[in-house]
Amino acid sequence: GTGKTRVAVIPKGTTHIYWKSVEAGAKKAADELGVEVTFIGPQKEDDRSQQIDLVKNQSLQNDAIVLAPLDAVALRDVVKEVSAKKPVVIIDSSLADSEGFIASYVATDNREGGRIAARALSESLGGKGKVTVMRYMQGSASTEQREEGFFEEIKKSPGIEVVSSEQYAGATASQAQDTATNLLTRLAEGDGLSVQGIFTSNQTSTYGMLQALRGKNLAGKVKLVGFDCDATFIDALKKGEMQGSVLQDPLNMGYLSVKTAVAKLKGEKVEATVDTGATLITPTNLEDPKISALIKTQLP
Amino acid sequence: MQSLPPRLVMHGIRKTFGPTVALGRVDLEILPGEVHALVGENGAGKSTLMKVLSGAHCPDEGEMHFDGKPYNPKNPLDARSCGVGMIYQELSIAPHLTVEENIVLGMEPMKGPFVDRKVMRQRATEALAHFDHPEIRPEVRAGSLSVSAQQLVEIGRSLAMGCKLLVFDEPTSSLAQKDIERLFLLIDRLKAQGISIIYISHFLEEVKRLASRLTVLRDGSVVGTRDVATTEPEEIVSLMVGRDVEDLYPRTERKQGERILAISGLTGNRNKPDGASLDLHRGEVVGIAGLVGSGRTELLRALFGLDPVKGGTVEVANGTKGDATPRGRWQQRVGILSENRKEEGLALNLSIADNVTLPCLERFGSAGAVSPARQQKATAAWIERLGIKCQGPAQPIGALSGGNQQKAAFARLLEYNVDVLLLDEPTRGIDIAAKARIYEAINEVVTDEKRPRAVIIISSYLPELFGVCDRIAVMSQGRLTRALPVGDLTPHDVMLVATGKSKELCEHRTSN
Amino acid sequence: MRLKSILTLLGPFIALLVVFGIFAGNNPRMLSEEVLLNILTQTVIVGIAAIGMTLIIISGGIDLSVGSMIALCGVVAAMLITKGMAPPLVFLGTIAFGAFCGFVNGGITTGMKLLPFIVTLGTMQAFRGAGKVVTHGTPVNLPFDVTAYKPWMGGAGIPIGVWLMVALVIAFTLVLRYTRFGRHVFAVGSNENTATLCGVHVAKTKIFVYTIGGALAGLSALMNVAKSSQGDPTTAMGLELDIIAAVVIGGASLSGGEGTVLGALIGALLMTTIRTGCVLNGIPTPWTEVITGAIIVVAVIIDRLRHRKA
Amino acid sequence: MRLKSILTLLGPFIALLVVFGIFAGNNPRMLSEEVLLNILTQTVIVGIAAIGMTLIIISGGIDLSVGSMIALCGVVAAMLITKGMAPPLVFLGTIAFGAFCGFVNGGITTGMKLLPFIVTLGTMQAFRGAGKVVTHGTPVNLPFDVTAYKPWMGGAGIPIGVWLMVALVIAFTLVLRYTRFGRHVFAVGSNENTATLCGVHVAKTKIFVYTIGGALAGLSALMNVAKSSQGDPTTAMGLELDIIAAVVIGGASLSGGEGTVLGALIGALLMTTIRTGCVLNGIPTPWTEVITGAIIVVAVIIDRLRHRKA
Ligand SMILES: Nc1ncnc2c1ncn2[C@@H]1O[C@H](COP(=O)(O)OP(=O)(O)OP(=O)(O)O)[C@@H](O)[C@H]1O
Ligand SMILES: Nc1ncnc2c1ncn2[C@@H]1O[C@H](COP(=O)(O)OP(=O)(O)OP(=O)(O)O)[C@@H](O)[C@H]1O
Ligand SMILES: [Mg+2]
Ligand SMILES: [Mg+2]
Repeated sequence: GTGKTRVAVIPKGTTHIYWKSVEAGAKKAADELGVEVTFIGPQKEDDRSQQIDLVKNQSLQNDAIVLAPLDAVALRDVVKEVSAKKPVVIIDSSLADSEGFIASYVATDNREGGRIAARALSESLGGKGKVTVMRYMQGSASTEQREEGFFEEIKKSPGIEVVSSEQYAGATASQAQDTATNLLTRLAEGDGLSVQGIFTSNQTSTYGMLQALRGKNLAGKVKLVGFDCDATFIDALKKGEMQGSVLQDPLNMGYLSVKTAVAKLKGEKVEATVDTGATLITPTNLEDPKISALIKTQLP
Repeated sequence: MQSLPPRLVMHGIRKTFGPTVALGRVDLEILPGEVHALVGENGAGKSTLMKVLSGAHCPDEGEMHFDGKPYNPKNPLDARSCGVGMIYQELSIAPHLTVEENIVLGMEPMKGPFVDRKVMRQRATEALAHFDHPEIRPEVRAGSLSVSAQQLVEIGRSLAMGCKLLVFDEPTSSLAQKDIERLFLLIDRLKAQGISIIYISHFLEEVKRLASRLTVLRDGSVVGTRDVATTEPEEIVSLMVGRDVEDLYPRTERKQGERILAISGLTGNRNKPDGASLDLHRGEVVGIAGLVGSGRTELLRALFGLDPVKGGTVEVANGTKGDATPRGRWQQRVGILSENRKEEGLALNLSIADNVTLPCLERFGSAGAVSPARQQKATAAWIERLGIKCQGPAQPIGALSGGNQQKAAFARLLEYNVDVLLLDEPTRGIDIAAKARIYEAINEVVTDEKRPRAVIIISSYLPELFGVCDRIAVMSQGRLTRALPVGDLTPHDVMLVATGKSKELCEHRTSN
Repeated sequence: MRLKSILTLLGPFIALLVVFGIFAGNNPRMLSEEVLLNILTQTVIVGIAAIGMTLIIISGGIDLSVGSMIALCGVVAAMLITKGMAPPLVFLGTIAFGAFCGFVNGGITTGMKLLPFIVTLGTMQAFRGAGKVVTHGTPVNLPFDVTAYKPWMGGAGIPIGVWLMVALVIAFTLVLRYTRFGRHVFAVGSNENTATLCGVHVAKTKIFVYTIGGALAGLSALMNVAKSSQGDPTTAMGLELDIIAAVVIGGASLSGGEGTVLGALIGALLMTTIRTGCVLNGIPTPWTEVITGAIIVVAVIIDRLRHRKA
Repeated sequence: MRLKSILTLLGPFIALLVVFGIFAGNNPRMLSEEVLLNILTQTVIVGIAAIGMTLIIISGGIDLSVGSMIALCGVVAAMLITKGMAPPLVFLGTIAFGAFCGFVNGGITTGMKLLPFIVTLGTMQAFRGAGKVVTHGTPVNLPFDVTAYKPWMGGAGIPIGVWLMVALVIAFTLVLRYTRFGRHVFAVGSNENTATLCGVHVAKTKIFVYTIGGALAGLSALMNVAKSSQGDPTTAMGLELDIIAAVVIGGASLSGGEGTVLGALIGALLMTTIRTGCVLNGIPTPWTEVITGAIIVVAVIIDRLRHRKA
């Protein structure tokens, strides 16, 4: 009730550092523009039904909504309903058939992220070998897009064969680690592995896989390309235990989303889609000032 | 004896449960080495008074002195360490623990950090030696024992701790005759050792046999303390009830009518019962005597379709159809009263009306509907006729005293209007006035002019069987004898058969 | 009895008013029609399932699989809809499927005389897995041209789902109080032995109760599909605990023989109110969890104290 | 008694062997030292917590908050470690904190005479929320130079955590069987009235049981931190149900008075074996859930049939 413009930013969850960066970006834009930002996520992460409720409740007391939808379809109706009165900017993951009513779509191109990862893994393997994918969780759209992008791109390397992509890591890093350990056992061959490369599609699954590899003394003996950022990943990259990780730019995403929302409120013209970019970090480009600045935004 | 200072003085003890005044300023004095009987109707407050004594309840007001010293037990452990032991009315056995662990529970002998199992075994063995029951072994799970054996274990628990005052709250209600006699001898021995004993019972014979003095409680107050030797039973009864009970076993003219139930060769899965046969006619009460554990309950359960049977037939001859399930038996107008009110007989948190009308809900509405108003109206009639003390038909039945619960359970059979009433220990643990009411009701149904009903009654209390029955059969280790007219029998004959010293009841007509 | 059962409802009802009052005191918008409507609508899914759970808990049982059941039934419903089936048939089919799942729970529990806690702990995983197997883990989206289900959980005015929930609460209150089946449910939960002794078909009653619980889970699943336009095999995870909490806050006893459908509804409303109130007052998400947990405990403590006095 | 309790363990043990045998038949790698070691290591977290849960269940209680407790204690542990505290102090601090959480559960349950089911349903949310509040929702990573915790759940040979679990199983088997406290736990669960009347401090015993349960949850949390090098407030979600399932499969009765720590360990091993076996045999994840659920139900059915015969 301060008379300021109010924008609600609704992430998918609040746990990952990723969302913290989105929040930081949103707050940065808020400070610059003199608006008030509320950052609030669903109580149970990955609960679509609750996120629908949350959008409804927040729309009552905010002028614009920035939403990272947990599902492309489930959130569609509520967004359509809300967008009749207030602009809605979609971030991170897309909403199906939403061109007509959303203000803008500000996101990483996840499919492209998967492609980048595939290229990095293929390159590190010299274009031939067997690779495995430990997926994140069933029903998570953004990771599924990354995985699809990965499969699409990896097909272009005829020397590379994907074996086993049926295991899902599960919601937490601890579960991911158990699944990864068991998966590695299954793929074991002599002292090493029957596969030469591994792709994991988000932070917790990459973290779990890395810990599992370290636990089995396989870290560094197999090429690992992951997704997202964590201090552990940087360390692993430096030690050669990881060959790359695809970073999104959540800070930028948060920043641009609020800017877009406020622009829309002011009646300015905004782009229908805004790509916030996906960047591959590798052991060799860590020192690059742009990269290290990007990394910095994603570490606690 | 009178010169000795009292072992225990309770003065002005008051205890309320919400609006219920269970005890209103009770005074009680117990001398060393005396057996003091405590009698009174159900709900008079006997158990509550004893629970105050044993530290299980905290009194609202009043003080206690034990051996001249102030005594304020905060919990049962406190009381036990002061030398007050108690055998509770409700069985209190931990079924998953062994007999020996139950006996030393709360006072385990220790060896370093561990329980000293050798001493434990020794104490348990000593305590059990009082009852000649070698089959109660210290290392078996208490839950696998029969109810009476569990009762003995509980008594053993109190003996094992060594105490100066021992309370027995209706200890004989689930004991066999042989064990009751052994318990009496044990009490005599304890008395001789100078241990004071408070003995609660609804049986005045037991009081006469054991106690030197008795105190009568009514509605939470003491109405008198008397010397047992000089007091007539009639006086005790009128003190307890507040009026005279003239005829405990009313019996009007009975006419044996047509046969209504024919049991033949009924055999249970564990050979209890073992080939039981019995004919039952309208207008008669047949009693089944026997020791605890002889399989009388199993006979009724098998008959009623509650337990599976191996062989034999049951025929109900009143033109009804139904199978050998409880539902089928009710449809054949056969009803049962369980010996175990709490566990089986009643749904304690449901209302009296629900409990009374549960088997015949279809009568209180059509097409699956039930009208609570009609349920309550029907129940109110029974409350009136049987004199059930309660706030009304909608009161949860668990809030009633034992005797009144039993009357309500009995009302269930009357409400259904059954032809055959199967009564398993219908008066266990209830007071003399309630007993009289139930005997009266039994007499009424079998002498009904239009439709005389038939009754099978199981009881471990022979005077009761001889008082209400027309014929008596005896069960011994699953085998049921012929049923003979009570006039042709003596309690002695029955005991001989029940204990297996004789195979069949034999008639010797005592001319009268 | 009537008075007593009204008193039993008083505790949770006061808790609801107090919680609502505190939130409204901080943010008067809580009192707006829109928010009230939101709270009602957002209670429907838990509310309808809680009706079934109330019956199950009164009968002395429990059903931990109801969340998974809602997910699985939602998947089934969405698949039927994408096949172009007419809405009445979809309703029928989904409810029947839910009833079947409940029947499985009830059948195993009574048939093998197992504790429902552990049986439904097992089926919870099995149903959840089954939903994922059928859909390969991805939600089944409704075609965009299907609009028949929208008014159930949204649109202008009070959604049909809210009316449905209210109607079901009334219906099952009457069933529990005024039918033979209802009295049998109480009898079975209060003392199974007594019920057997009195000729009640205990096994049948229990199986029927679980079946009804399943059918209502199916209905709840349909509302969830209507709300999110998809059948998602990963939805409603952990919802069983919300549902059970609602029933218990509403005065039911987990040892059976006690409980009211209306109480369960109040319990469910309480949970939604907390969640909505926290959001409207800008309380961060993790705090919402702490507060919800604390209120559950406080609500049962109040209930306990009230019982002690009475 | 001794023979009987061995027989009680036979059921779950046979179930374990059968399940293991089936998986090994399809993939002989199951028999390799590595896989066996994996199974053991992955059982540690559930196993240690299941020991505490066994005590709680024997005493007639239940603790739904244990998963949240593991997460919260893990956060506390990780924060202590990042503060540079020495490992023994970290262990002490975390276990003490877990014990405190358990004490809260036990205190509310016994103090207000509430059902533990509903109390721990509340604290489950409260603890979970607290963990997220403290960390602002992000996992607390251990510094890279901290290696003291690694050997507890990894490294060459058998990790210390496995030995710890085995030692605790032995210790608590002895405690339950041979100490006064242990016998009192059984007495309280078997018949609370009797225990009270015999002078057992029922409230103290129960509170102590929950406190031990909490302390063991703290230890379990430490193992989780050692394993994943982080304290994650969202970890172990739903783990309580795995833990309870392990205890019940191991022969404990949810109505109290019965259960063994060794049985719980076997139950926990069974769950890990299913999960590992499914991955090794390339069974897709959703099927793993269906199979786990089915095996839980089948295991208790077998147990039931065995009981019926005996
Ligand atoms: N825990 C309790 N809560 C509420 N009321 C109680 C409680 N215990 C006893 N009462 C009430 O106190 C009164 C006295 O009960 P008590 O058990 O002492 O009677 P009693 O003389 O032992 O009867 P009986 O011969 O049936 O054993 C009764 O009205 C009973 O309902
Ligand atoms: N549910 C049960 N499970 C196992 N054994 C039982 C069960 N009920 C009774 N028994 C056993 O069966 C035997 C018969 O017990 P019961 O007490 O029913 O005999 P009874 O002749 O009916 O005696 P009474 O009616 O005088 O108590 C006892 O040894 C008892 O331990
Ligand atoms: Mg008494
Ligand atoms: Mg009997």
